Formats: sequence, structure tokens, C-alpha cells
Amino acid sequence: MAENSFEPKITAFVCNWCTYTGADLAGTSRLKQQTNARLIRLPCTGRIDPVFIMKAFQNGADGVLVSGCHPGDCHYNAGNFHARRRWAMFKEMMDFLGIDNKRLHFSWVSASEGKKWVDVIDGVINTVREQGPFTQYKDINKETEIPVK
Amino acid sequence: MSGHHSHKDPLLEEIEHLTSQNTSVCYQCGKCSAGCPIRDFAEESPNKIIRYIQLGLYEKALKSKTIWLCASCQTCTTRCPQKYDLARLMDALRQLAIKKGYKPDRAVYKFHKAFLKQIKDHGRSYELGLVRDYKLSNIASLTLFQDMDVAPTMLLKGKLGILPHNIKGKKAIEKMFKKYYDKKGDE
Amino acid sequence: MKTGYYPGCSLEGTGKEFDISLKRVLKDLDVELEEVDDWSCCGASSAHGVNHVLSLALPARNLTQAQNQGLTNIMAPCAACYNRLLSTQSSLMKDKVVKAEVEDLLEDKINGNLEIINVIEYFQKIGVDKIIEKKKIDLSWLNVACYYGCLLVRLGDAGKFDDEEQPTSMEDIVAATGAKPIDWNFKTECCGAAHSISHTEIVESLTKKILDNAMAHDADVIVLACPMCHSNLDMRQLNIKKHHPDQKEIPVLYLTELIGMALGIDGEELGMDKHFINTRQLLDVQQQKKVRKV
Amino acid sequence: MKIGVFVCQCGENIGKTVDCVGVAKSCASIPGVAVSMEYKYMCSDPGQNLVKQAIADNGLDAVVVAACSPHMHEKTFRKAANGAGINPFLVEIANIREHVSWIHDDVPSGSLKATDLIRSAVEKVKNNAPLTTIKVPVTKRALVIGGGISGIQAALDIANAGYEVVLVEKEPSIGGHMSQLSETFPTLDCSQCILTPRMVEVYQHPKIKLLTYSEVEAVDGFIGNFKVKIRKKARSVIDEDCNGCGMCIQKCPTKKKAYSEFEEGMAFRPAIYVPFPQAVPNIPVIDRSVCTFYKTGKCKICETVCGRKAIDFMQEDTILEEEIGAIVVATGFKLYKITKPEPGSPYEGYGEYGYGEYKDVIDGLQFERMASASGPTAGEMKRPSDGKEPKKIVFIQCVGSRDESKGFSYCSKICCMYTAKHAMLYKHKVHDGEAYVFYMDIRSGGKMYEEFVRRGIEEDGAKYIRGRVSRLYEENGKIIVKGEDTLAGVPITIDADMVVLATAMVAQKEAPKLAQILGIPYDKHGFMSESHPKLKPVESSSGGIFLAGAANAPKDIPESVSMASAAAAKVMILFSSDILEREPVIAQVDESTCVGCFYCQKVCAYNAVERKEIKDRNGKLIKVVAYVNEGLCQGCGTCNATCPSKSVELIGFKDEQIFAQICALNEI
Ligand SMILES: Cc1cc2nc3c(=O)[nH]c(=O)nc-3n(C[C@H](O)[C@H](O)[C@H](O)COP(=O)(O)OP(=O)(O)OC[C@H]3O[C@@H](n4cnc5c(N)ncnc54)[C@H](O)[C@@H]3O)c2cc1C
Ligand SMILES: Cc1cc2nc3c(=O)[nH]c(=O)nc-3n(C[C@H](O)[C@H](O)[C@H](O)COP(=O)(O)OP(=O)(O)OC[C@H]3O[C@@H](n4cnc5c(N)ncnc54)[C@H](O)[C@@H]3O)c2cc1C
Ligand code: SF4
Ligand code: SF4
Ligand code: SF4
Ligand code: SF4
Ligand code: SF4
Ligand code: SF4
Ligand code: SF4
Ligand code: SF4
Repeated sequence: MAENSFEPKITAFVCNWCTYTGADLAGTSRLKQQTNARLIRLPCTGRIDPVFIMKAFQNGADGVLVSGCHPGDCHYNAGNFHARRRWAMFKEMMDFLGIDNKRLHFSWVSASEGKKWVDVIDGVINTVREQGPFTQYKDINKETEIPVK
Repeated sequence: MSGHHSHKDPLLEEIEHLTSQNTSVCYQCGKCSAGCPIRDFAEESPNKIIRYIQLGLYEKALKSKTIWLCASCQTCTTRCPQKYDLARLMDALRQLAIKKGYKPDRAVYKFHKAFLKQIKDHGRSYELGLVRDYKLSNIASLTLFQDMDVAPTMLLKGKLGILPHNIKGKKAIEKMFKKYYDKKGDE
Repeated sequence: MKTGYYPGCSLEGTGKEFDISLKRVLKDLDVELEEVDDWSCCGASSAHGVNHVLSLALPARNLTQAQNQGLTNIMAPCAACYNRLLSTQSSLMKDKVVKAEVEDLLEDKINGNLEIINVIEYFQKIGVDKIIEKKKIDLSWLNVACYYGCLLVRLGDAGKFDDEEQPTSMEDIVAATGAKPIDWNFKTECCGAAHSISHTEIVESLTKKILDNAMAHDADVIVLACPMCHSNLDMRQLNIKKHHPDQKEIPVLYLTELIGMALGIDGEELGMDKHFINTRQLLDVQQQKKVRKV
Repeated sequence: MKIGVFVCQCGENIGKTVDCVGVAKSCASIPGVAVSMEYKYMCSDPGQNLVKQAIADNGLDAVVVAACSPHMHEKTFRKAANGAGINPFLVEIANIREHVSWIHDDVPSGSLKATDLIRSAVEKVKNNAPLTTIKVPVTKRALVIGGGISGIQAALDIANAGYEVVLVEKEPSIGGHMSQLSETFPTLDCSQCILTPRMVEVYQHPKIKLLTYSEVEAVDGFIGNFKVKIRKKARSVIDEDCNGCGMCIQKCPTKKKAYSEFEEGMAFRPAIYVPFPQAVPNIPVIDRSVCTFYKTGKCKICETVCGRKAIDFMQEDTILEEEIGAIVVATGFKLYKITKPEPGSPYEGYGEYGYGEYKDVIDGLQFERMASASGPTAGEMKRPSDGKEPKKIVFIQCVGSRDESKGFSYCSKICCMYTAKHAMLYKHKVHDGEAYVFYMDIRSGGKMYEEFVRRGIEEDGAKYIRGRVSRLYEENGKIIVKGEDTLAGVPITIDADMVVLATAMVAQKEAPKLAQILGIPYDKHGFMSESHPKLKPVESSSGGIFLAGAANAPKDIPESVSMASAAAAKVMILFSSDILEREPVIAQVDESTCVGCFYCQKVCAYNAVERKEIKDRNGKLIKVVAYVNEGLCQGCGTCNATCPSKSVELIGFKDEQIFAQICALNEI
């Protein structure tokens, strides 16, 4: 694939109640977006394990987005709070593995923020596109012992 | 996820820096003014001074006589429901007024200057000298001679030293003042 | 271990009798103070009023003097000095940037470990029992209005030794002398000390309110623990009388003078002859009680 | 596994920008996919039949529908598949409408994305297991804690719907604060007159078991199946025998030994008492700390005069156990007292207002009692110090409330209204009196509320001054009020005969303890927290526990009553079926690998993780592992992501399921 026509693959882990519904709203409002993102619906950002993110990068995702309810609005009281505490750890892990932080993004998008969702997702896609293809996954596979399926 | 960075007036930033507080916390309840001992003597209430700052009317605050009449008694600070340290704002505004060349309340300012001069010259405050210096700088203000009534009595009772007490560390203090003013410019 | 003593400028001048009576009383109570070497002025409200860094550097010099002398605590009888020393230490320990700035001016380091106490706390430490034990004169005929002023109790974040609004610690000591502390309303009202010389008209008005309230509640004397308050409440009565010929006089004593009276010390030894408002009548009664008791 | 893929065109909605035919064709080649087809409207009856038919024809084990958002039709297709014999949890939805066709114009890349999403769903469904919804039986019996107006309303609503209610009140009588009020805003109708009939109704209701002078001690179990322990405190009077004649109260010699709680300390009560004449139940209680017999062993006059032999000095506390299906917490509030704070209290008192030293400075509830016709002054304005009629009265709003320095940042919401009421009541009683109100803002949002306040100002002549008072002190029998009118910018000093402080509504002191017993969160001020501030305002975050009234936040009567009825409705919804069906998305612990670190327990917001002891055949403890209570788990999956040994998994969203999706989306 030529450098200028590179289209990144983005895996987005989103919570069912806020961001997934917000993305639905963007759809019902017919708000056009780039096609690069693929969503994985989870009950809550609290369910998101750092391993999911590693797994996505290992398998060749060029960028990852994690998005859930706004702080204080979590459908499950505090799940996103625990998630946020974990995010700091993700960042460190990314540094350790030498993955640029511009490939991993976090955001809060509520069920009513269709427009925000579009801004977020397009922003992430553009940023990751600037980074170029992610090729270090093989190195990660060597460094970490998470078996690739 | 970045925070909001609203633009702030540089003067407001300086005031908030000098007072280490956010001026917006004041909700204008007036409790400070209600308990302020100099309220009856000041045209503008203390809560109005902070209101001026909130509205960006800095000049009005810096020109106000209230900041000079403030007796630094801390009553306002002690009772403010929003924990705003208004006494500290008054301090800051006095400093700023001098720095920006606003005319301070002569009587108060000259007194402070005379007082500091005593410390600078002797290391301790020498009250007779203080009254003398202060009066000299206030020839215009007749009422202030009132105090001369009591000065002789004080001298008689041995309450005013005739000679200043110079401390050993006087030089060090002088140096401290000099160092400070060299850095900040004389105020 | 002796307590460090920071008299402050006023106790060398207008507040001389505070110094005299304090030392005299301590002699009878068998306790000693150790003066801070070559102490300097704390800058009082002047530095505080116009210059933030200086307002910290001036008191800070005294902290380093005391530290270098090996003192672990300082007693400052003047409420203004006490407030300045205490809040300086506390704010320097909280603000590293300003601390560095001040230390640069001082060319010395602040360790922040000094215990700074006022005269009331000092007597609490000595113990009211000791006063009761050494008491010689019955003062139960004396109604006392305890006046705290503003700086003694309004310490902000720097600390708290008594209630800001309804303090009672001075009353406890007065009660130990046998005199009767009265209930009144203006014990923490400001007398305008900062404007003592610059705006006498304000000071007069504020002072008059305080004096009147004390007298309205049947006080025979006002007792206080601050030389600035003292010169306002004592000296200013002369000015007030000039404008209000009917104004009644009320003697204003330092707490230490009252304690001295209870210990049977002569008025002159306590410096009570230095007041503007005559204390003769008080001392006469004291002498009678003394005679009767013998 | 044989999987069927069904791609919906949704008319033009999907069909226009996604090449459905092409997508269906390429999905056919995904390993495991047995059939792949597209149709115009998959959710229509013919569409559903198509799915059912395909299942039957091909012997499918699982289904993926590529259509609209699962929030639209997941249920529809689960039901359809189930109709054809497939477990509903073996159906997955790929959202190719909201997340593809409606947001992308480019057909090739949109179609590619649609295929990816379908592949991801196919890989997930391969890892799905058949599940059954969780069914829990429901005990149709409600517990209402707190017998104020909120608790009364909730209890009556539930009982009138035909369900049993246990109402627990810690005081000797129900009624709460409303029973103390004189007249109520915004109508000025008599509080007792509207409340008493309801109290009586509670007492007589065959479905309500009323337990006064009682407290909840322990709550176990979960939604539909709580076990509750209630301590019935010793009254020293046998309920069943007492007929409420009041002889004992009349003859008790300790007439002035205790301040009446009900009269807010403005009157006395004897050792044996009912809080107020209309108390429900009308059964006295002996205050043992005051009673002469308990102190000296002598007296027993009450016993002598009681014709019913109802006095029992030896009575002890009893513990009752109740089986309960749902709980309503209606424990109300307390009024902030301005007295000196207790040592260790995070809250500052009001030194500048004299710490409650001045007799003629009273609070709002004391004013209510003074204004009440049945109160200690029989409704006449008489100030406490000397009984004189106050001619100048000052009301101060926001005392404690909106005061960061005293520890309360919030607005108490009702005091603007009750102060306006007080000023009016005062003016109606003292025609030549002057009423001043110091306020910061007037908050009168409510039906007829603003009009009510205006009436107090315009018709009754209450003078409103905008500013907070700095100090109060007593001088010559007057309370000197030092204020500032911030509108005119002038200092104001008033020599008042009486001052009424509108002090904050604060949480019950014991509320945090009760919240912990119930396992529900409370805020930093001690108010019980709702599950969602907008959409679940009466639910706590624990299933089956609901909130009503001022226990949740400062509220007036109309709001408390609405909330109580809403909570009752939630209880009735729960009771409307015999069993509770829940999605089986819950966490499950693998006991063989769990190391018992209990990190999962720490992160679970629902207290759903419990400790379970594993014993060998001889009953010897082998280890302690985590155990997830199905009734409490809400399925957030936080524990799953937290567990260091990967021993707790969220059913329906297990690691393998998510991994499969990730891999499907990122095939290298
Ligand atoms: C001075 C004043 C005037 C007011 N005037 C008006 C007015 O005019 N109009 C208006 O609409 N509102 C008015 N209100 C507000 C009104 O009082 C409240 O809205 C109402 O009382 C709230 O009812 P509640 O049942 O939620 O709480 P409460 O009335 O506080 O009742 C709670 C009950 O629960 C009990 N309880 C507490 N803890 C426990 C426990 N752990 N176990 C068992 N029982 C417990 C308590 O003993 C109490 O009986 C006024 C309030 C005040 C303070
Ligand atoms: C500018 C603005 C901002 C707001 N912001 C907030 C906020 O941030 N937070 C918040 O909590 N609240 C906010 N609100 C308030 C919130 O909008 C209302 O509380 C809420 O919408 C009320 O819901 P409702 O269902 O009672 O009424 P509505 O939302 O008005 O719904 C009534 C429905 O009934 C229909 N209808 C009317 N008459 C008939 C009829 N005769 N037959 C059949 N149908 C009929 C209408 O078409 C409408 O769909 C805001 C309101 C406004 C105006
Ligand atoms: S008391 Fe505090 S909040 Fe109130 S007006 Fe003064 S500074 Fe502002
Ligand atoms: S510190 Fe100044 S403004 Fe504040 S109450 Fe005292 S005199 Fe007034
Ligand atoms: S299933 Fe959804 S996408 Fe398909 S026709 Fe129905 S609404 Fe449209
Ligand atoms: S206890 Fe006896 S005397 Fe008292 S009210 Fe009951 S029945 Fe009457
Ligand atoms: S025994 Fe107690 S309750 Fe009974 S009459 Fe005597 S004091 Fe009253
Ligand atoms: S309701 Fe009114 S009086 Fe009460 S706290 Fe809010 S603003 Fe203040
Ligand atoms: S976190 Fe995992 S290992 Fe630890 S107790 Fe819970 S289930 Fe067991
Ligand atoms: S899934 Fe959520 S609610 Fe259930 S046990 Fe785990 S953390 Fe608790």
C-alpha cells in the first residue's frame, strides 16, 4: 500500500450505554465519518482489560480508541472510574513497548453526543493516519508473552 | 480531554498570584462588609472591592480609599463563607496600587513607610523617630499633630526611648532591605 | 528547657509595662525566659500592609536567630508579633518558592520547627494552679472584661489556640487570679491598631465602642495581652474625652499586671504608673486587701 | 458449529450505501458460516420467518443478523431464533446501519466495514454459550424505613396495591418533621390536619405492619430476597395491652425532667410520654434515662395507675426477622444546629452567631412550634427569654447552607420558602411588627412558590435585605444583627427582639451507618445517593432498594411525596411478577484458579462479590475464594478486567469472546 493511500485500522472499545449509543445517534443523525473504525461493544469501560489493547496492536491494529461514559455518569456507578485508573497504566505500558501514545486514545462520549463522537473518531483516524502503518507488532509479540491466537 | 484554558487578564493573574486565590469564589454575600470595623468610615464596602476585581474594573479598586482604610484585622477572612481571604486581597491591592502609581491614602502610606524606615535604619522600630519622621512627611495634614499631645507624656513616663535602639544585626537588616529593593525596585 | 522570649519593639517603648510586669510576675512564679539574641522588628502591619516578601523576611530573621540559639520555642507577648511569627513560619513551610526567596534575603535557612506561643498559652503552660497557689490578694471585687482584639485569635490557616469568635482562655487565667471575668460582646472586635497614628479618628470611634460595651457590662477594668491594643484603649481615652466630655474612664491592664496584683506585687514594680488612665484607685484597694490579709 | 448470516437492506437505508448482496456473498466464505443471505426488511414478519426457515432448513446452531443497532432489534431476533429452537444468546447483531450505511457514503469501503463487523460477530458467536435468563423468586413484601411523610406515602401506596409492608420508625411515633410544622407553604394549610389522617390510615391498614421505636440492624440477601433484622427497642410499655388512656403520663411525677424533642426543647415532657397528642401509635414510652424508678428503684406510679397493667419495667429489646422483597429508604433529614461543634466533627459551628447561647435566637423548627396552635405558646408569638411579643424580628437565610467554611456547600432548597412562610405567619400574628429577612438569593422554583414569596413581600410587608449577617450579639435584651445591604451598599444594624435562623437541612447522623447496612452509596454529606441523577432518581444503585424524600437530598413535602409514590411504583413493578428475569450477563468465578486476593471485591460497586469458604470432605478449610452473588451483580465486568489470575469472567463477554472479535477485525 502506498504511503499516501494508507488507511489505518482502528479498533474502538466502547461501552454499551454511553459511547455505543452516542455512535448510534451519530448514525441516526446521518453524521458522516471516515470508515476506518470498528467498534467492539462491551458493557462498560470497566470491562476493558489492558490485554485487549495489546491484543489489538499485536494483531495489526494501527490505532485503538477506548471510550465510555463521562466521569460520574457511569451506568454502573464506578466502572469507568476503575477504567480511568487503569488508563494511566496503559500509557506506561505503551511507553515500555515503544508504541507511540498517538496510537492509543481515550475519550468520553455520552449517549447524546453524536457530534462529539464524529469529532473524536475522525480525530483519532487522522492522528493515526499521520503515524503511518503500525509495524512493530512483531516486536511486541517477541517482547510480551501473550500468545497470539 | 484537555482542560479549559480561558484567557485571563494579566492584572487579574497578578492579583490571583499575589493572593493565591481564585477571585471568582466570592459570591458577593456581603458578610465581610457586615463585620468590617472600618465599614462605617469607607465609602465603598469591602465586598465591592472584590466585585470590582471580578468585573475587571481594576482601576476602581486600586483607587479606592477602602484598601488603605482596611485595618488588616482578618474579620472578613475569618467569617467568609467561601473561605476567601479578603484581608490578603487588600494587602495585594495596596502593593499593586503603589507599584502602578495610584495615589495611596497619604496618611496610611506615609506611616507604613516611616515605620519600615525605622526598621531599616535601626533593626527595631524606634517610636519617637517614627512619630517624627511620620509627622515630617505629613506637614500638610494638620489633624495628625494631635498625637504630639501625648508624645511628651509618653516621654515622661519613659515609654518613648530618646535614642533609637540599634541592634547588632542592623547591617544585616539594611542589607536585606537593599537586596530586596535592588531586586524589586524601590516602592 | 527555658522558653525563648521575643519581646518585640513595643515592649521596649509604649508597651514597656507589659515587659516589666511579665518579668516581675515570672520571678514570683519561679520561671525564666531566654531572650532571642539580637532580635529585630517583625514589621508588624506595615510590612504586611505594603510588601509581601518583606513582611515574611522580617519575622523570619527572628526565627533563624532563635533557631541558631538552640531554642525550640518562642513566646511573643505582643499579639501582632505573635501573629506575624506564627503565620510567617506556617506560610513559609507551605510555600517553597517564597521560602527560597526569603532564605535568599536572610542568607539563612528556616527549619520550621519552632513552637510559637502567645502570653496566654504561656500561662496555660505554667499552669493556672501555680497562680492560684501563689495568690496573695483577694481580687474578687474586680470585674474584668477580657479583651482579645483581632490578631490574637484570628490566625487563619496558621493555627488555632482558642475559639476565633468566642474565646475563653484569658477568662480562665483571670478567674485563677480571683477576679471576676464578665460576659461582654466586643472581646474580639478590632480597635483599629493599624491606624493608631494615621487615622486617629477611626481608632477613636472603634475604641470608644469597645470601652463603652465593657462599661455597660459593669467592667471595672479591661484586661488585655497586646501592647498595640493597650496603647489604643488606654491612651486614646484622652482623645475620646476631648470629643466626649462625659466619657467615663476605665483602667486598662495587661494580663500580667492583673496577675501581679493578685500575687501582691506593688503597682510600681508592675509599671502600672506608666498608664494614661490612672490605676491608683485600683492599687489602693489592692493595698487595703493586702493590709487586711496580714 | 453451523452459523447463519442474515444481511438486512432496511429498504434503501442500508441497501443504498452497502452492497448487501456482495457482503452476503463474501460472508458465506467465513469458516463456520453455513448460509448467508440478504433480505429487504429482516425485522418484518416475512424477514423473521426467513430466519426461522433457514435455521430449520440448515440445522443452524447460531445466528448473526447484520442490520440496525442491537438497541433496536436484538430482542426481536433473539425471540425469532428462539422460536426456531436456538438459544437466544446464540444470536449476535452486526450493526451495519447506524454504524455503517448511515454514516458512510462510499459503497466499497462501507461494504468492507460491514463485512468486517459481520466477521467479528461470527467469531464472537462461535464462542458464545447457550445461556438462560436468571430467574429469581420475589418475596412480595416491602420494607419501608422511616415514618415521615415520605415513608407514610410509600407504605400506603404499596399497601393499597395489595402488598404487605413493614414500616420501621426509630422514634416512638411516625409523622417525621411534617408533624412538627405549623402551616405549610405554598398554601398555608395546617400540616397536622392533612398529615394525621394518613398516620391513622397507616396504623389501621391491614397490610401494614408498623414497628415504631425500632431500627434496622442487618440486611442480607438481594433484590426480591432480602432478610432483614429489626431491633424493637424496649418501650417499657406493652403495646398490645396499652389503650392509650394517658393516665400514666398524667401522674408521672417527672413533669419537667426532660426537654420535649417534639417541641424542639421549648417545652418539657415527663419520663413516660408520647411525643405529641396525635402520635401514632398512641402508646407511651418510658425514657429510662429520666425515669425515677430506673434511677433510684422507687416510684412505679405509672404502673399503679395503669388499669391495663401495660407497664413492663423489665421489658427488653427484641429482634425480629423479616423476609422482604424490596426496600424503600425514607429516613429524612435533621436540622443543622448552630451550637459549638462536637470534638471531631468535620463541621464548624456558628461562633459569630453565639453558638446558640442567646435564647432569643431560634431555628426554623422552633419557630414552627411557636407558630403552631398546638405548640408550647399556643400559636402566640412569645420570645423564649421573657415571653414578650417580639416587635422586630429578623430572619436569616442560608445558615449552614451554601457555606463552604462550615462544611456545607449545598443549598437546602426549602429554607427560602419556609422563611417566607415564617415572615408571613409572623406578620399575620403581630400586625404592628416588623419582619426583616436577610437573604443571598431567593430560590422559589415550584408551582406557586415565587408568587408565595412575592405575597410575603408585597402584601405582608416583609422587608428583604440582600446580604449575609456577620454577627449577632445580645445587648440590653435585644439581639443586635450586623449586616450589609449589598444592593444599596450600606451597612445595616438591627436591634431585633428575636432572630430566626433558617439552618441547613442535613443528613441524619446515622444515615451512613444505615447505608452501609444496606450496601448503598451515600454522598459526602451523608445523603443517600440515587443511581442516576436524571433517569434513575428514586433507585439506589442496589437492585431492589429505592429512595424517597429528604433522605436523598433536601426536599419539600410535594417533592418528598412524589418521590415516595415513584419509589412505591418501582416496588410494585418488582412485585408484579412472581419471578425476576435478568439477562445472564453476570460475573462467575472459577474457584479452582481463584487465589482469594479479593481485588474483584474492592472494585465491585455493587458489593456483589462475597467470600466463600472451600472445605474438604472432613470440613477442613482449604481456601477462601470469591463468589459472585447473582442477585447483586449488574454485569459491568470491572472485576473481570481487574482479576490478576483471570479467575472471574463476565458471562457473555468472556475474554475468548472479545479476543475472537479483536482477531477477526485485525486479520493480518
Ligand atoms: C422549619 C421547616 C419548615 C418546613 N416547612 C415546610 C412547608 O411549609 N412545606 C413543605 O412542603 N415542606 C416544609 N418543610 C420540609 C418538610 O419538613 C420535609 O420536606 C419533609 O419532612 C420530608 O419528609 P421525609 O419523610 O422525607 O423526612 P422526615 O420528615 O425527616 O421523616 C423521616 C423519618 O424517618 C425516621 N428515621 C430516621 N432515621 C431512621 C432510621 N435509621 N430508622 C428508622 N427510622 C428513621 C425519622 O425519625 C423520621 O420520622 C419544612 C422543613 C423545615 C425544617
Ligand atoms: C432550554 C432548556 C434546557 C433544559 N435543560 C435541562 C437540563 O439540562 N437538565 C434537565 O434536567 N432538564 C432540562 N430541561 C427541562 C427538560 O426539558 C424537561 O424537564 C423535560 O423535557 C420534561 O419532560 P416532559 O416529558 O414532562 O415534557 P416534554 O419534554 O415537553 O414532552 C411532552 C411530550 O408530549 C407531547 N404532547 C403534548 N401535548 C400532547 C397531546 N395533547 N397529545 C399527545 N402528545 C402530546 C409533546 O409533543 C411532547 O413530546 C431544559 C428545558 C429547556 C427548555
Ligand atoms: S464574605 Fe466572602 S463571599 Fe461574601 S462577599 Fe465577602 S469575600 Fe465575598
Ligand atoms: S481585614 Fe480589612 S477589610 Fe477585612 S474586616 Fe478587617 S478592616 Fe475590614
Ligand atoms: S431489522 Fe433493522 S435494519 Fe432491518 S429492516 Fe428492521 S429496522 Fe431496518
Ligand atoms: S400504659 Fe396504661 S396508663 Fe399508660 S396509656 Fe397505656 S393503658 Fe393508659
Ligand atoms: S416509674 Fe418512671 S415513668 Fe413511671 S411514673 Fe415513676 S418516674 Fe414516671
Ligand atoms: S433554599 Fe434559600 S435559604 Fe435555603 S440554602 Fe437555598 S438559598 Fe439559602
Ligand atoms: S480477583 Fe480473581 S483471584 Fe482475586 S479473589 Fe477475585 S476472582 Fe479470585
Ligand atoms: S460484573 Fe461488575 S457488578 Fe458483577 S461482580 Fe463484577 S464488578 Fe461486581
